[in-house]
Amino acid sequence: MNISWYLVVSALMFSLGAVGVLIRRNPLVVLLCLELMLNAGNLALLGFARMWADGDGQIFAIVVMVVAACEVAIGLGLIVALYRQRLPVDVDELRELHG
Amino acid sequence: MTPLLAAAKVQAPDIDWAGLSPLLALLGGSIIVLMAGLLRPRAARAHVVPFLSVASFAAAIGCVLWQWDERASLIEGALMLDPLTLIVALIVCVAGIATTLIAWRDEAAQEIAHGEFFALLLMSSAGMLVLAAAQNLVSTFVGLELLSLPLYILCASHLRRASSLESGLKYLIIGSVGSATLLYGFALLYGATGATDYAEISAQLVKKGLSGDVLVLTGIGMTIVGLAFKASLAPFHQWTPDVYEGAPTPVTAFMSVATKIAAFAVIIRLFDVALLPAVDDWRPVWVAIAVISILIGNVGALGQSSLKRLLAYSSIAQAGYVLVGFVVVTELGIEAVLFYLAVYLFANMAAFAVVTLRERETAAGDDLGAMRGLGAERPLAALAMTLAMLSLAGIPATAGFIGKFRLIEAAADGGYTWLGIVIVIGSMISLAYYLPVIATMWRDEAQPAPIEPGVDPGTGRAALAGAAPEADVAARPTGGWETQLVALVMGGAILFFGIFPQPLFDLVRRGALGILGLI
Amino acid sequence: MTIHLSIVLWLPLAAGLLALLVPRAAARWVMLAGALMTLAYAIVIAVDYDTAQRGLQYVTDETWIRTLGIHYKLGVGGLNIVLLLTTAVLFAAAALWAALRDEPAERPGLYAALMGLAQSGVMGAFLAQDLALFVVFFDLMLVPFYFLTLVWGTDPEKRGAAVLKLFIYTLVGSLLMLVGAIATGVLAAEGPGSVTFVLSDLRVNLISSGSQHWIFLVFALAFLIKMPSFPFHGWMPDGYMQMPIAPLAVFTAILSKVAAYGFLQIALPLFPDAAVKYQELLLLTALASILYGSAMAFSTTQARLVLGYSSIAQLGFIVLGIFALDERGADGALLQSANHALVAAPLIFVVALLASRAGGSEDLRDMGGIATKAPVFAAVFLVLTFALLAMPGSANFIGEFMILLGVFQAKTAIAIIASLGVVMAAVYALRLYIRSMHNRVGPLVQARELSAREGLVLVPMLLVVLALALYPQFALKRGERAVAGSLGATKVVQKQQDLVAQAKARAGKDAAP
Amino acid sequence: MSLQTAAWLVLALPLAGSLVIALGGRWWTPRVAGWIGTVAIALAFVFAVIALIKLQDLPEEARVATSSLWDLVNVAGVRIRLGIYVDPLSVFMALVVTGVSALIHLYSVGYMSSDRGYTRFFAYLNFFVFSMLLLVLAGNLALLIVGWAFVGAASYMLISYWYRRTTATSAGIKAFVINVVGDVGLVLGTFFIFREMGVLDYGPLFEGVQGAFDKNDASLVAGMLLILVGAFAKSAQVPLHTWLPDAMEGPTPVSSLIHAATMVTAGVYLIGRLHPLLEWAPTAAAVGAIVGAATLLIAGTIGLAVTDLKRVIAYSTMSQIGYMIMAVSAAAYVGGFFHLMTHAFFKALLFMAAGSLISAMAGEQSLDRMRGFRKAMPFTFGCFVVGGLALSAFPLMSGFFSKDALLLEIGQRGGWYYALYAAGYIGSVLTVIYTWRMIYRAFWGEPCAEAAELEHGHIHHAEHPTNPQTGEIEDTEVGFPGEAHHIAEQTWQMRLAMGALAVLSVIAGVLFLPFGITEWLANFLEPTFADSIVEHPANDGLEAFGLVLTSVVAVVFLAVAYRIWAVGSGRATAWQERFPSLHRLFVNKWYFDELIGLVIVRPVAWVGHWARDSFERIVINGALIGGTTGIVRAGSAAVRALQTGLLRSYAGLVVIGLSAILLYLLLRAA
Amino acid sequence: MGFLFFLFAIVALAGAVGVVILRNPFYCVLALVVHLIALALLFLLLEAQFVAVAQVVVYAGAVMVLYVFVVAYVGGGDRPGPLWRATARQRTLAIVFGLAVFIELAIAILGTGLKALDTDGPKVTVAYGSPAEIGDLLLNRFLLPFELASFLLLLAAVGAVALSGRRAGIPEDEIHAPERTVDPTHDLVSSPMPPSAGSMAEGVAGYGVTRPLPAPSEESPG
Repeated sequence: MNISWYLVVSALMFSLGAVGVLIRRNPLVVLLCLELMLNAGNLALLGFARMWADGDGQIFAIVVMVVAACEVAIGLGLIVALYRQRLPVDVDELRELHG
Repeated sequence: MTPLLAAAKVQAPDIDWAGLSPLLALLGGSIIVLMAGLLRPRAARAHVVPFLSVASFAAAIGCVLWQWDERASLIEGALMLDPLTLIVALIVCVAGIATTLIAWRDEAAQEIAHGEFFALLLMSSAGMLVLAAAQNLVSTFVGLELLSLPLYILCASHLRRASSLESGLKYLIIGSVGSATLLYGFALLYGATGATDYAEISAQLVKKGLSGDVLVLTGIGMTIVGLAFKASLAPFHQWTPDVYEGAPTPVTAFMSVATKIAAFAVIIRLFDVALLPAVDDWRPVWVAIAVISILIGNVGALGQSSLKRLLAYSSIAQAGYVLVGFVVVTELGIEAVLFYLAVYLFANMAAFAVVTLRERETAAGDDLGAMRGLGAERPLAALAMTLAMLSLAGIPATAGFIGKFRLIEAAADGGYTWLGIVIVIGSMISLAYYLPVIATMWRDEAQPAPIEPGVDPGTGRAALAGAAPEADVAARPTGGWETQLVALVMGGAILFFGIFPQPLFDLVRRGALGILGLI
Repeated sequence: MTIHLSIVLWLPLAAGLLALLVPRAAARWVMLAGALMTLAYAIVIAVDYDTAQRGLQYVTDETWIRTLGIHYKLGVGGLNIVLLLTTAVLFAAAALWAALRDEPAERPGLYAALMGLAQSGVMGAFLAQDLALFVVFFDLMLVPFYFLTLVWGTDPEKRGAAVLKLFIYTLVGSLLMLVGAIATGVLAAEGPGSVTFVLSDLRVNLISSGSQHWIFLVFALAFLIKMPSFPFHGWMPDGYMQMPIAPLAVFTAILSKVAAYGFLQIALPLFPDAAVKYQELLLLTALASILYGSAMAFSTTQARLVLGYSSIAQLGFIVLGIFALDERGADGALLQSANHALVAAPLIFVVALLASRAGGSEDLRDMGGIATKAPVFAAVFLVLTFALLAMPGSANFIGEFMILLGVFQAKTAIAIIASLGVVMAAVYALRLYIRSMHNRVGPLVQARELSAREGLVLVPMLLVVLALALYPQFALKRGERAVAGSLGATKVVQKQQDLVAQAKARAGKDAAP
Repeated sequence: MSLQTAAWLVLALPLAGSLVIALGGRWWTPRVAGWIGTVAIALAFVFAVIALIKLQDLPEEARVATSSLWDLVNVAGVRIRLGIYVDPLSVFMALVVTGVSALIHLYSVGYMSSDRGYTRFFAYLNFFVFSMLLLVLAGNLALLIVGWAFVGAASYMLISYWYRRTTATSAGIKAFVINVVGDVGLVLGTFFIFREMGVLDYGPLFEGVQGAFDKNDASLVAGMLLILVGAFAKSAQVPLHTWLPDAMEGPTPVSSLIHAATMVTAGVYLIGRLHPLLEWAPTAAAVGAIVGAATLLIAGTIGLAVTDLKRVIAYSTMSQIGYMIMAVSAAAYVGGFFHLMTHAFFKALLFMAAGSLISAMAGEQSLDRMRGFRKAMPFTFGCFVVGGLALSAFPLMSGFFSKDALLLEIGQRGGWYYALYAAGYIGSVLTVIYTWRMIYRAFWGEPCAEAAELEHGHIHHAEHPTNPQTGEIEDTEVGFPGEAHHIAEQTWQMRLAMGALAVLSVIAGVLFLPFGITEWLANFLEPTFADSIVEHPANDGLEAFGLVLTSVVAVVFLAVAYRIWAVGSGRATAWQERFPSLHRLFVNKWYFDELIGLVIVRPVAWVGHWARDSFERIVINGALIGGTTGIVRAGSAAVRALQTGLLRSYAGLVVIGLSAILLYLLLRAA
Repeated sequence: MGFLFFLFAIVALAGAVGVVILRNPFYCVLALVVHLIALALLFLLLEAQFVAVAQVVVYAGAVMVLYVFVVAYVGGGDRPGPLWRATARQRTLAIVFGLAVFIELAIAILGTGLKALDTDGPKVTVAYGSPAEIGDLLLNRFLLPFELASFLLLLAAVGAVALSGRRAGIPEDEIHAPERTVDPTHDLVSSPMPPSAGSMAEGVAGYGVTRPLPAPSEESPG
């Protein structure tokens, strides 16, 4: 299969993730969408790595995976903290800070 | 035993421990601080931990000075030990020490526990070092995350304050969008060139004649967005005011200074080294971002009553100014960027120190009203704040003026004099919000109500019992001498370097060496 | 290489800082001592100044910021010696005023420090022989006035906004000028690393004509705003109304002159092509200032604003003289700078004294009839009024005479229109005098004679005005050579243009048959 | 003592007197101040006489001396010396000025003695004399302008001497401003001349003018016209004369000294002084002569209609100065200056007498209220008659000879100058009528209440002192105008001064009698005007005709006036009803004030108010400041409106920014 | 290969769409798991065996479990009702600009001059993507990122614990203290959170099980 196909898929994933971030109000789901965006990056990396037959991209992908995991962990921690402060788990209601 | 494993044994990477020492000091420090946070006595936690944090930063500074004249590529070319790295390290560590001092008595540190708070601070600083020194995309990305993730936590560290949590979550989500965009940009760059090392990317761009290729340009575009986001440049700035306002003030101080420095270091490295062949393509974008940042930052800060918010917008504008030094792509420009960032450190740290001081002393929180009567009550702190504001506005006899001078000179030298004019137009607008701060301090004798026990100083609402141990004490709260010390030292530095800037120039002079030599 | 100028430059600030440390009661006197010592030092320098010698004297030249190529270069020459002296006199008067009247009641130490900073700033702007240093002082001198107005301004409700407007408005020009100055240094440099801002070097390495144009315009804008000149005077009414008296006196008197001095010291020698090109523009601006300032001055009822608007008109004359691009005009402008400073400051004090006799009101409608019980006051005021309206016999007349003569040589029509300003000056100046001193007693007036303390401030200044009236050549002689030097470059440009025009005409004539 | 020293002393003494009186302030009792002033001027007169003697010692062709103290200006080719220029003309003027001034000072010592501003008055008066002498003796155009402006200032200070009167202060400012207009004209005129010649000193100026300019060169004409504007303003020539009647707000000695005898003749002096230039610009000279002629006619007609005693004399002054201006512009120098001198005597006398009369009326100046003072004030009446006869050129009085000489010299030039000559005689008719109208109305007929009171040896006092112009009650708190009134009959200083002037008014004609009987004055002034390029061909027939005509006019119209105002009543009214529009024109002073108001004052005031009320608000504050801040504010509002606090909108902006940047880069690549 | 690619790609994209559009967060998580597995298969097609395995183990395994727990603890989907007037418009805008980004990326990918993109990639050795090669790279060339990644994990652990774990649960004495409401505008007092949240059922059902959905509130956030 052409590498371009993989990349188009990854681009679509990236855009879907971005749209998700824009339209979802539950931070949990927003985090999931962020995972989508990062995974899109990973797919692109691996596609290019295949194209160049190069290991760098794969390493990069692994690192990204770690990063994604860390982000998720922290994000979930934050959500739990919010929840325990009886704050709404809804990004649209988090707008005490504005202006 | 496969042949591969055998091969792995043979190839042990060469590690220059001396060169890595600043980074190691910070990372090691963070572990030690984390452990010290487990100490039983509360006093030990409250004072030993920050002390250790200061010691770690000091050790890192010591290492930086030790390695001052060195120049080396570390760990298989992952990092570069050069003047730029060292200068950034120095600035970050100074910011770290200042932040530690400001945070010494901070509620947020207590809330999330001292060990964690300061360890995260150290880790974030380490991330900045990595970012500044990174020589390939992978290191850069890891450094960026190492910088960002602790900050997400630190922003939310005042766990019982809704605004703190809100800022943490906002920062995390928007930051991750930025990271993902950056990653995708990196992926495209990697894809186009087949390389992750900066030097190699540059070489490939030239070799393959790719500098105008859509794939590369798209990669560059996404990279710009990701980095602009980290440096809080408009139009990717919107998280900044909210996060700065909501985060605990010491964290805001650190973010506003250190993050920016690291972000600019990586922008310089990435664009002036790896992407230099495509300079004509990306420069207009950065120029536009600079102009938009200057205008939006200054305009947005007008009429803000929250000082932190005001400083947040101001930091957007300041980042715009700094960017002008970068877009000319000259050594002079890089030097101007570094000088300005150093100066910016003084001004912002002084300002945030005073804001923290008043947050703890008055019930007005970070509202402008908290500054009332400061001139009469604490003339020295007021003087420091005044100098900070004047420096940010770029009034002579402050370091900020010299910084702007250098930036404009760089712009003029690089043929972008009109950007110099944009800078001063921004400065003019900025006077309209910096000066009222000064006016409030010196004009009104009446002081805001002192903090009442049991009231949350951030929100003015009743605080949770036990949430703020100081608040339980009936005595009039004080801002802490450490905080005031930071304000005074930084204020003094503003004045000193405003009059005798030469030492600072000598310090940053070599910062640009070797960056642009790779063309 | 001497240290004298550094001493005279920083002495006021040092005294001001000292005043911060001494007990409240002593602070004003420390300020006064500082101002008087500065004055004495300035007089010594002026006496010792060798009028026969060409070029700068007492030069101090140290590298200040090596990286930026900025030198700490000070020097006195024909352009600034008299203005330096004037500055010292005015600040001494302001300090005397504050000390004798126990102004201000609150935080005198801070007041003294700020006044000291202001004086050092103004003197620095006059003494600086480095473009960047000039810009630094030009901006810096404004800062203390911000605080002075902020803390001690007239109306607690309005002063904050007014001074903000003043500060931003005037800095608009200054900051643009900063860009212009830097661009000048960079463009004049032969290569990176050789950037210098020393004026004497920049005068030799002129920048290209194209760059001169915009840089000249930003400099001109900065100077015109600072003066202020029509139509950039929007900050003036509010700022003047809110500023405390002693700072206002020095502000209106001397800060505006820094701008005029800047034209001669910087704009003309460094940007001669542009100066010639924009001569008409500047002349018309000046003309508009004269007419508009005068018209406003005789229609406002606020005594301070009469002086404020009259300053616009007077500064218009000064600009007119400078942009005659003729030695006579520029000589006159330089003289007039000193004259107007020496007249405007005591008049500000007079307005304060009038207000103190009119129930605190500065509205002319509340005044009147003060002269009867205060003949000495009336006499002092009258002499100052005559000086303000450039009555022949005053040095102001000599100044305006030279200015108009210069303009007349260059642009006759403009000189004739500008002379309307002289007539209008008579109207507004006398109106101010008559409506406060003469006519029926105003509703709020409680007339009383000049007290000894008040006289101690006004009379010495009056004597200086009279002395200069008798011997204006004192200032003219010192300025003559330096003014000629300042105009030298523009003269060359004009001559070249004339030659080109002649050649063209000749070519045209040849082509015609 | 050298000539120069004497001249400097003439200049220095009044200045010293002024300073001593002013700085002494309250230490001087009023009398002392008055005497200091008088003595200073008297001494100045003495030194002027010494200067005259010294000057006569010099050979005729070198009868000029200069001296300077220091350079006021000496840069860039401009040199202004603080120097004097002593020649017959300036000495002549100095003599007239100091002489008349001394007498008027003496008069004032008595007249003003109850006024509490006494010391101030004499300080001003001395300062005025100093200024006038500075004007006269100045050695260059710049210094002349200084003196010129100083007399204007002194005039202003003295006009608004009773400064609690709004009428006085506004008259003062009017006088000053019109004088400044003149100053400006003078300055600009000087520029025109300086541009070509590069000098300001008289000597080189007079010698070089023919080399520097072509005859009637446009630039020279322009310059001289502007200088004439200065002369017109100072000498109250149309249309710059409107300040002079208002200047009568000043105390009467001031009117006498400044607004009759000396200052207003400065224009005549100026033209005489600059005659080498003016003769080289005949167009300008013609304009001067025509304006002078117009003024003498216009002022004469107005003098017929006004009823304020001092204003009648003021218009008469204007008219007489019109003669002089006409004369000197037409190169009739000797006649002009001769008339200047005699006019100084008799006009000062008339004003002094009028002052005495006004005192008797307790400050009232309207002729309508005066009647029959002949018996009550014999001395004053006598002086009035002498002055009136001289003014109306009654045969053998000084005014007869001077006016005759003046008109003769004009007539001698022939051509269109005959028109001026005729105008002069028409003016003579008017002069006689308005002079005797005034005298008959005040002194003939039934004594009015005040006169009757005075006949009983008691000077009238109004219950409340009022401003004669507006009738509003005076603000007497300040002590001026003084409570007591002084009339010549009771005050010896006044009598002495008036007596001396009366004698001079009668006999001064001997200095220059027709048909060459005496030519002292002509001989004396000869060195100054020797360089005149205008010919005055002798014309004995014309001379004889003039003498006869002058005499006839004086006698006949004196009688006519007697018929109208002294004998019958109602005849004046009948004339008025017969020519109502003409009467209205004269009463309203040819509407000059209204015209100037319409053309200059109102537009300027409108511009001022427009600037204040509209332009400043709309353009300066609105557009320039408000516009800028408005844009910034709007930007601020927009930025803050975008900052909704909604996370998703922030992310949205990131995506929008991203797509925008990518779009740009893609377009760039394409 | 083509067929497999399309299959996996469609599944992966379907998973992604599911994440974005499914209302219940629990289902979103499940959709993501599907997506991740499909993605791992795509990785395999790209010869990145090690990454593919790591993806399944780390992501679909560990991380998703964490998610499920949190979803269960916190619960809740997008609450209905427009809290912000422009929500609908925002959705349109989001889709428009998301599409724009996609189109731009697609143009970049398809329009590039890089010829290699239109190939299946060069032939690769067996070692490519194998644990050995990965390990070699990680321990040599990418030692620093590798070490730092470990640090990142440490910090994530510390952070997650600090944020959520330190004071386990809400202290009993605070539960009934009404003044603890952080922001009165959130109207939380009237609909208190369940004190014992955390059952899987709750998580799956969102608001549905233990309490009814709160009525769309009229509150208008400042």
